[in-house]
Amino acid sequence: MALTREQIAMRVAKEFKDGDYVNLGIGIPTLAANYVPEGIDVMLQSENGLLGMGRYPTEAEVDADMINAGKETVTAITGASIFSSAESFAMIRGGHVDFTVLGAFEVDANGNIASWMIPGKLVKGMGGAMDLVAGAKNIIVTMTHADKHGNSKLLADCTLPLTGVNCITRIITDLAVLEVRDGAFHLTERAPGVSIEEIQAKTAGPLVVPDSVPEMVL
Amino acid sequence: MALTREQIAMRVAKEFKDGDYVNLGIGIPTLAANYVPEGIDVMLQSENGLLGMGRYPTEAEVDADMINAGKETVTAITGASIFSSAESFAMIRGGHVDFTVLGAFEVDANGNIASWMIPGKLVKGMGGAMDLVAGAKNIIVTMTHADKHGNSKLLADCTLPLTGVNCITRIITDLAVLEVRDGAFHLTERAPGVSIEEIQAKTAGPLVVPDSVPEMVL
Amino acid sequence: MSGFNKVVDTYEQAMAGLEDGMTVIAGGFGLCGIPEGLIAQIKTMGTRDLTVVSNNCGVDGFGLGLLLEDKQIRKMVSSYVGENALFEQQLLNGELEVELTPQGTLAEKMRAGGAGIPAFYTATGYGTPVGDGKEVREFNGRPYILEEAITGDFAIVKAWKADTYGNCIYRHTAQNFNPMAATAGKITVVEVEEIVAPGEIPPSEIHTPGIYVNRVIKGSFEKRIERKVTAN
Amino acid sequence: MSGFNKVVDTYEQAMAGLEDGMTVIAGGFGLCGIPEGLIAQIKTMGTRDLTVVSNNCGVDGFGLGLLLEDKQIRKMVSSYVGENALFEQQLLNGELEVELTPQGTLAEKMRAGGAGIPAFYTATGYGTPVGDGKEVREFNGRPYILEEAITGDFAIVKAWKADTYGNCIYRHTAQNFNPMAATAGKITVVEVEEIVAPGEIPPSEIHTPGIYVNRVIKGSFEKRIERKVTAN
Repeated sequence: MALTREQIAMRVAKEFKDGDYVNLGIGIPTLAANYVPEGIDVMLQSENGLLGMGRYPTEAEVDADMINAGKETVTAITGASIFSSAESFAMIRGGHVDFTVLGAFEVDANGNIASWMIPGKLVKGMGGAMDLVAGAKNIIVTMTHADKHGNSKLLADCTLPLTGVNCITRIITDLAVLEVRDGAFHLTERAPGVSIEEIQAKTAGPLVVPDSVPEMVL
Repeated sequence: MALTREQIAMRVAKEFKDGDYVNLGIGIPTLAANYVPEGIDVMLQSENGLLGMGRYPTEAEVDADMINAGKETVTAITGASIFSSAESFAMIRGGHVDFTVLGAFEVDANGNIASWMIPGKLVKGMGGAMDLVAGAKNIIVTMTHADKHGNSKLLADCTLPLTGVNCITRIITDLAVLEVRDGAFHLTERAPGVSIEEIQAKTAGPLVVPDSVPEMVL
Repeated sequence: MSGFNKVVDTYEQAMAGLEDGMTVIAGGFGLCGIPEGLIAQIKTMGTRDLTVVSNNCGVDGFGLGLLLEDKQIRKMVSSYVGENALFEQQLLNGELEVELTPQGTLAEKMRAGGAGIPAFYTATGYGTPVGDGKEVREFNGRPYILEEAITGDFAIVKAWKADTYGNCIYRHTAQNFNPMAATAGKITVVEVEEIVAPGEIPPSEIHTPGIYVNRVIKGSFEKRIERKVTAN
Repeated sequence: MSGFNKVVDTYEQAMAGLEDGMTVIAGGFGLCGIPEGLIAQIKTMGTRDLTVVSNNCGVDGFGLGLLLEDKQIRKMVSSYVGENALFEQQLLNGELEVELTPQGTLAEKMRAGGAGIPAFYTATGYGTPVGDGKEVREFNGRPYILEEAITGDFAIVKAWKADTYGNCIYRHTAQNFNPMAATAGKITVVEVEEIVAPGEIPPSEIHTPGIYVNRVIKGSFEKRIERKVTAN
């Protein structure tokens, strides 16, 4: 069975190590914060200038001056720091954020990612995504393995305008966990009950399948 | 009569306008702070990270964590700000400091300045001088017109390694006030009792002398 | 210290000198930490053909979105502009030009503009449409692109408190782009919630030293929230 | 949040991993705001062939000057090194190399190193010996030189207070180069006067966010004054 959004987020959260500074993109990546394993603490960086992002506020706590990068009202944890956008991206660009998790339209076998622009559709902008993919030490892309028409999002070469080149090393989809290296997708885990054949069928780019591909533990 | 150090400082201080942010180098420039005219306020920037440098501390006020760019104990005025060296030089390099006053070994008719290195002598470093001459909106050089052997310090071309190029527009010496433009020194004022002939004799670079050269008012 | 008193009493004084065709750098992220009254004053003045540098362009009817209503903006330099229909319409009509700039590059361009750094290299945008036509150079085996600094004729900034010398502090994440914007204007105008006496903000807690600030005005703020989300 | 507790108990732990030939970036201006105990620990360890990046090199017998006594420093990157006789002697003997760097360029190189900016242009040093061999480029008709970022294997930093997560504030002008140094080390070690609980330093008053900091140690400081000058 293909994973749900929540299950993808659960699998993402297993990547975190205690003490990681993590930037989570909008959507599935944000959900991962709900599934951080027991005994593991991560600190969330929000690129508008907040390190140590907390939960959503209660009605009484709502403060227009306290928002996250998705422009949602938010709180700060005890021990948070708040700073300018230049400082925030100095952190990101300088490789101080341990993990970035973000969505994508396409990833290719060279680790290129397209996530911000579909020609012909109105372009809203890249926000901080290009900085994040250029700067983070580890990047995890979360997305469905194929689009709603069944077209693979894991390609030999991205067809859409890129967000970054040669920067994606790990992908967690609804079907599988894959590493990107040496010009190919390397299958390392499959979703429970998902066959290797299905993953092969939905991976357009070169796919390396080892002899044994364990099921994910969620 | 050639001006004393204090008199040079007095003449420098007359350049200040109310509301100027000023960086004063070590020596005569620092003395200028003592002669700021009535009704004029300037705020002193110290490049180690202090805007609003105050007087020297009393014995009780001495604090090892509060020093100026000359590494002397100092105080801050009410309304001062304190920041990092990167911020301090962002201010300087970015042209936010209105006035820099500094000494020099030589200045030439193209506005080049040499102030930090005498070949054969041990080189201690340029500190912030190169940043200051590259960044300030207005720079005033204060120095004696000639060295103790009588050699002019106002040259056609500097002979010593430079601190900055094409950046000096105004010089106040013990003998005269001069503007530097169009490849020449333009005499605008002379020290009380100093003859034009003496200034001419002690200016090695091209000197333009207008019909009338008023005496300085101190 | 009257020469250092940056306080002005009216919005007319605050934005005096703004002319058609100028570049305005604005602080704020979404609707958070925006100089509401200064934007309204630009609308009142009717200044046109502006280039506005700001991470976003507000929403329909609020923030910088107000300046779209009378087509006062010719060009936006932003990282994300997806929040208003008028923007979309003017963009499609060709009445408005947009230069999309990665958020971190935008922040750094403003900082560089204020800091006398004319250009810098960054990996951000290399190999993407953002890098098109820009110089590529390798450092330690990695390719980077050259990005140039941004400065503005005006910078409009929203701070929490300023003293009369223009020393500013920002509140929570309303800081965002404001400190960099403050450094990058030929004339920097700061709209604040409170004006305090010099010395009230401890020197080492000041976010923006007054040397960057030309004018300070006390505003009143609606502080509209773009996405109110609360815990269950 | 045990994973974020950066506090170490001993100087051995604080400087663990420092090896011969490494680059160490040190905060401080003269003797103001220097990590006294971390410098002493490097002397104790006897690590050699170090490249030390710091605005100054202390004085004879104090600060970074201590590392000259056993010739632990191979190269200094500084803006001003005129305060000690041992430095002078080792320089003249050819035992020590010095790369003089303008003070503002040095600060910016550290910041750039921490911020993922591999190089930037500055007017500082153009046409002087500092510009020799560096690329010159014009922007808006003015020539600038290209300067590259600095990073260190270690950064040693002196802060006033840090919380256990490594969030730091600096006291008065002891701030100086410390915040930039903190960003530019592969391993950043901060020596502080006081360790406080997370939350004690208000989020917007933090000078150095803990993300840059790997280890925090409580030190005790002599705080020697280089030039005590008092008012009459």
